[in-house]
Amino acid sequence: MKGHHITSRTTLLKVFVALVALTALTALTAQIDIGVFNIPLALAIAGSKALLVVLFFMALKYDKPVNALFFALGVLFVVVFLTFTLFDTAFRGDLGNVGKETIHSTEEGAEE
Amino acid sequence: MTGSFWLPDGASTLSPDIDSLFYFVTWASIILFAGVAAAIVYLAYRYRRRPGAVPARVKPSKIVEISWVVLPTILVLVVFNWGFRLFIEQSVAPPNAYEIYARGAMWKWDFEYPTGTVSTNELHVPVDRPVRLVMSSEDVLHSFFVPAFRVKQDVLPDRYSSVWFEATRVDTFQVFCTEYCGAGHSIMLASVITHSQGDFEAWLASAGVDEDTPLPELGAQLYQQQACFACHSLDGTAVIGPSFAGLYGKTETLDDGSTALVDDDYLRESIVDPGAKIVEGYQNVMQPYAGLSDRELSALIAFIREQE
Amino acid sequence: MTEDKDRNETPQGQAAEERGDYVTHAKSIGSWLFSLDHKRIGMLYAVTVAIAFLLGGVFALLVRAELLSPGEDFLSAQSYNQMFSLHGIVMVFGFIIPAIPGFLGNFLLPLHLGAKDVAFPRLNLASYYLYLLGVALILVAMVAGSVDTGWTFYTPYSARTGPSVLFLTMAVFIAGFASIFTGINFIVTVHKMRAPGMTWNRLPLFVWSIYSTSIVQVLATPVLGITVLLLFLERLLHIGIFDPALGGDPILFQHFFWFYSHPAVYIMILPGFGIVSELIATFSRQRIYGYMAIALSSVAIALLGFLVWGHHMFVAGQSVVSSVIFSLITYLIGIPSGIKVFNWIATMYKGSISFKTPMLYALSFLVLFTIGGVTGIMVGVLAVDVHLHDTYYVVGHFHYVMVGGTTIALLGGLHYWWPKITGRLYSEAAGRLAALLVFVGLNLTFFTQLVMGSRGMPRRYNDYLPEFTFLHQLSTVGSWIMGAGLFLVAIYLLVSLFRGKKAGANPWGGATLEWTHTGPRPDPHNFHRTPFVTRGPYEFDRIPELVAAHRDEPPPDAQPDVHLNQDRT
Amino acid sequence: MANTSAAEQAAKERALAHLKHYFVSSDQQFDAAKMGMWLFLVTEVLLFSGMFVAYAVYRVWYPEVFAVASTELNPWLGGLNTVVLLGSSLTVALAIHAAQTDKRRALVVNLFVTVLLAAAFMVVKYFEYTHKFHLGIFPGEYFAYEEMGQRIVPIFFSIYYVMTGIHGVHVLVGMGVLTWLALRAMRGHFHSGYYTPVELAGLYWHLVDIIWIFLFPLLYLI
Repeated sequence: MKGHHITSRTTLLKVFVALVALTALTALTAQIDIGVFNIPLALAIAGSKALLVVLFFMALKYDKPVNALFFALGVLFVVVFLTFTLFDTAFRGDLGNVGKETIHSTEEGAEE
Repeated sequence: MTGSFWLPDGASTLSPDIDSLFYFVTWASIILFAGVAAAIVYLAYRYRRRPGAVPARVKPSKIVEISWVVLPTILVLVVFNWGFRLFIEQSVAPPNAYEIYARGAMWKWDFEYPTGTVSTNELHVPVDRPVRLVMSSEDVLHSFFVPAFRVKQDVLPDRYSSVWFEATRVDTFQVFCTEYCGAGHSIMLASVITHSQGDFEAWLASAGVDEDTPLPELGAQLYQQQACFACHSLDGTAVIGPSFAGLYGKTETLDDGSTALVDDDYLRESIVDPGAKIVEGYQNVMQPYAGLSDRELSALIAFIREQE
Repeated sequence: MTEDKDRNETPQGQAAEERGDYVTHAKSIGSWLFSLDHKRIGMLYAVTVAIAFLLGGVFALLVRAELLSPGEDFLSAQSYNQMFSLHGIVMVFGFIIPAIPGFLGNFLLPLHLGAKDVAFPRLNLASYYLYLLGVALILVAMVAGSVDTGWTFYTPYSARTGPSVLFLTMAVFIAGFASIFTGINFIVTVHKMRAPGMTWNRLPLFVWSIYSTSIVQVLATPVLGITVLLLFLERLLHIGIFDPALGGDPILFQHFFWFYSHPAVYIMILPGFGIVSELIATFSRQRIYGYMAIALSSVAIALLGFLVWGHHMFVAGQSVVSSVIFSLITYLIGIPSGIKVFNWIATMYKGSISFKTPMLYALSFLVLFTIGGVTGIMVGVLAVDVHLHDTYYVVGHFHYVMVGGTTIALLGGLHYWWPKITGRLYSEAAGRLAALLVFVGLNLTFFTQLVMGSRGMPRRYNDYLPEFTFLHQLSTVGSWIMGAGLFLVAIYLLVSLFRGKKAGANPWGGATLEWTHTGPRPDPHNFHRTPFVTRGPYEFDRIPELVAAHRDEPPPDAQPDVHLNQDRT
Repeated sequence: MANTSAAEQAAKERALAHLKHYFVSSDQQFDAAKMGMWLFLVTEVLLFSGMFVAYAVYRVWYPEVFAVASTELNPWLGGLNTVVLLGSSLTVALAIHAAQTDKRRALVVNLFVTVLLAAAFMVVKYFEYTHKFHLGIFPGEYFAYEEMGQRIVPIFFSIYYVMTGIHGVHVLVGMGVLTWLALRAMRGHFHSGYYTPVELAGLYWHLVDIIWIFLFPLLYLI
């Protein structure tokens, strides 16, 4: 059929090997504790794996750009949902009109 | 309720600023609305369909389009900035504020003073002095709202939320619960009573204990103060709890089928630990009133005994 | 008023008469209930949405009647709470979200695009039956010891009240899928099914608004799905994510709920904008002023609508930082709505305005939506919202926007497309009287609520302090007048079904394809020849000679399979 | 050259058999179906986003409790499951490749291998769940596992169960769809002219894999 891109099998195999390698990488880097960079690194590796799957396995790279736009919009709104909710929970009790800690944890803290 | 057409009389230090912002936005809205309405009426009349009249082509001009994007943006950002500065003042209590703990429960408010005395549904505060309420809820979400002070803050279970105000005159102000909390949401009312500094101290000292009032009379006060009326009527109609009329001496059938004679011990237990015995047909929603002193308990029982 | 008779004979071949139009070509019940024709599915939606509106309206009248006097008139506190909850749930999930996209969107989108049908007709029918199942489950929740949590079902109260919240969550979950599938269907239809020549800047503004609504439906409704699922699990397995007793946070539920529910209010109003654009243009017989401004402001509202949900929670206990951010962005979203109102008014300039019933509804939309908009700006101010939150001021605000905005626009659209849907004309006098009644009743009901609210009357109260009695009585009388107006609308529309005059193909002189290219009622596959579009949607001055000279046929040199929408994504 | 154009012609006729009357060309129909699928995948992403937000919120509040609680999960089983799902993603991509190049046998085999790998994934999940139930780790209120304290740990496991549970449901649905497609493929329904259902099922399956790619590190590793 004209216009349908067929990804060659070798590219598919190469992408698969890359994905397994990245999985091994993320498993290893999780053992060594690098403090605050743990989560961003894990997310970066997972993000790159996801990108590989989206671009090659799902052939978004060769597909119509509007599908890529929709998928990007979806991911953008997940990020918006995450950051705006964290604006609240991470800064809760910033000006003292709401308690920073829950009552239970303050009582627990007081007991120890 | 005196006050202007839109707002009740303000009685806190911040209410004049909030009112002026409210009126600014109201007047800006009225002017905008009048402009829109006038334009519609004029255009509708001027260009009404007349036989043979062919509408002329109008070339949309960029300047007009830009102007009614930029002008509202400026107006709106001015209002935002004004509101933002006031909101910061509302959120941060002055350091020397007098702290009172407030507890919202299903359909009543308890206010606990630093001296330990607990007053229900009546918040006594000194005038011309900042007061900070540190609030928490014992069950679901509630919200502490005093229209006269223009303050409101949701009361959360398991997390302290606070609200502050400084009353500017001696009076009694209405308190509402404004976060839906079930059947008694609309009767979960309280009142803020402001006193001069001297009267406040006098009230605080006496509020703890009063030996002289006879038991049934004290019981009647408690019936109001503790908001028993919210669930127990005196005229026999069942509200949320059984009615007190003719309750004393009756044998009640409980929800597990057994029966119990309503005597002093039954009443005392039902007040301190309501969940123990539930009368058939009623739900187990009553809050335990563990904070009452023995004298207050016997006063309540004396009051109930008198109800035929 | 001169009827526009001269130009409504469109180039219809003889074939249409024998086969009959989309209504007459098949009569059996099955041909209606299982039809894949987008117009018939639109009719199924219309009937169910009307029933939901009637039900929601009855609940509203009961709520207002109970509030006629302080104290308990005929509803106990418990049943009053159930009544206002059901009013909210049935109106939001049963009427206002599915109404315009399901009824007018389904009927008109393919016609406006020049397409034969929507992209996925079977998915379209499945969406209708999912919506029907959702409404049925809401009724089951009503009968099975109904819900008293309000349509917002905040935890921890919704996690501990009666068991019928489970039915409610299932109903909303299922009705949510109907909304998602309709959104997907419409987006693909607009992208893929446009007639040749129908470029993006020749789309009618109704299509732009339905397209923006579909974006919001697709991006927001899944989060309602997960919210309702988590509430369902909260009640069944006590998973504790929203339950403070187990360390959960009830405000997190409010974030989840409002992440869907604020975009949902744009799902409600955007289609209303689309209808008003069509009405103002056609009845002023003038090209829309700032076409691209209105079209892009719809998309801007759809996307910005996801960044503002926190303005429902200024006093709910969220951090001051997030309140400030949400309030700032809330203002930016007020601007596109303002642009639209100004552009509509500018469209009337130098036009030739006729005051048929649809135009009366469009003009009252402009007035009422402006009040709704400015009161929205008021509750968006941080400091003032502290006083106004959860009072009747907010109730007045959102009813001005939802009833004064969407419902009035829907009524305008209903009257405008009534001849195209039923082939009949309704009685113009009754239409104008009903429009007046609705306008007066609406203002009486909700303006008094604005005043009550700023004076400190909290919402969701079945009993109130004596000083609010007069305003409550005014509001209740207003609700009767509005109810009477809406009832009158139902009567004369039903009467016109049987005794209304036969309508021509283009009684209002509209310029969009459903007026210029189909008969009094469109036939099953909409168009005999896929129209070749050479002009914008509101070029009234170019209609007469174009239709007369058949220049709407594809030019001889155009290759047979020239499909302009092929190369454009 | 002649035979390729003949094959091209044959594929065109077979494709036209599936063309709906309201579409203009089968390419338009295929693109419409794919766009619809991508939009559906966006709704799936947003469905799971709710749970990732809940995870992030509680992780920000109680980082150390989450770190301790995640040590209870066995990273080896998680890693194995990740590789299994990546493998199934590969085989479903190969299946699409086979459909596009008219290799019916390879299409059927790849689809069945994908279903088998998915089944393996669910079996590993089954062992993980029973191991936890055995220890008394139940969601929310029924949490009865002393070592790690009672307060926030149940919330971690509630989020774990909700995330992996909903993901598991999506895997089961995927298995059902892929099995149905494999049976149709055996009857020769799919060929280079018409393989849309295989393409759409493949897209759906890749997304289920992507969700697990994010679940694995967040729950098991950090």
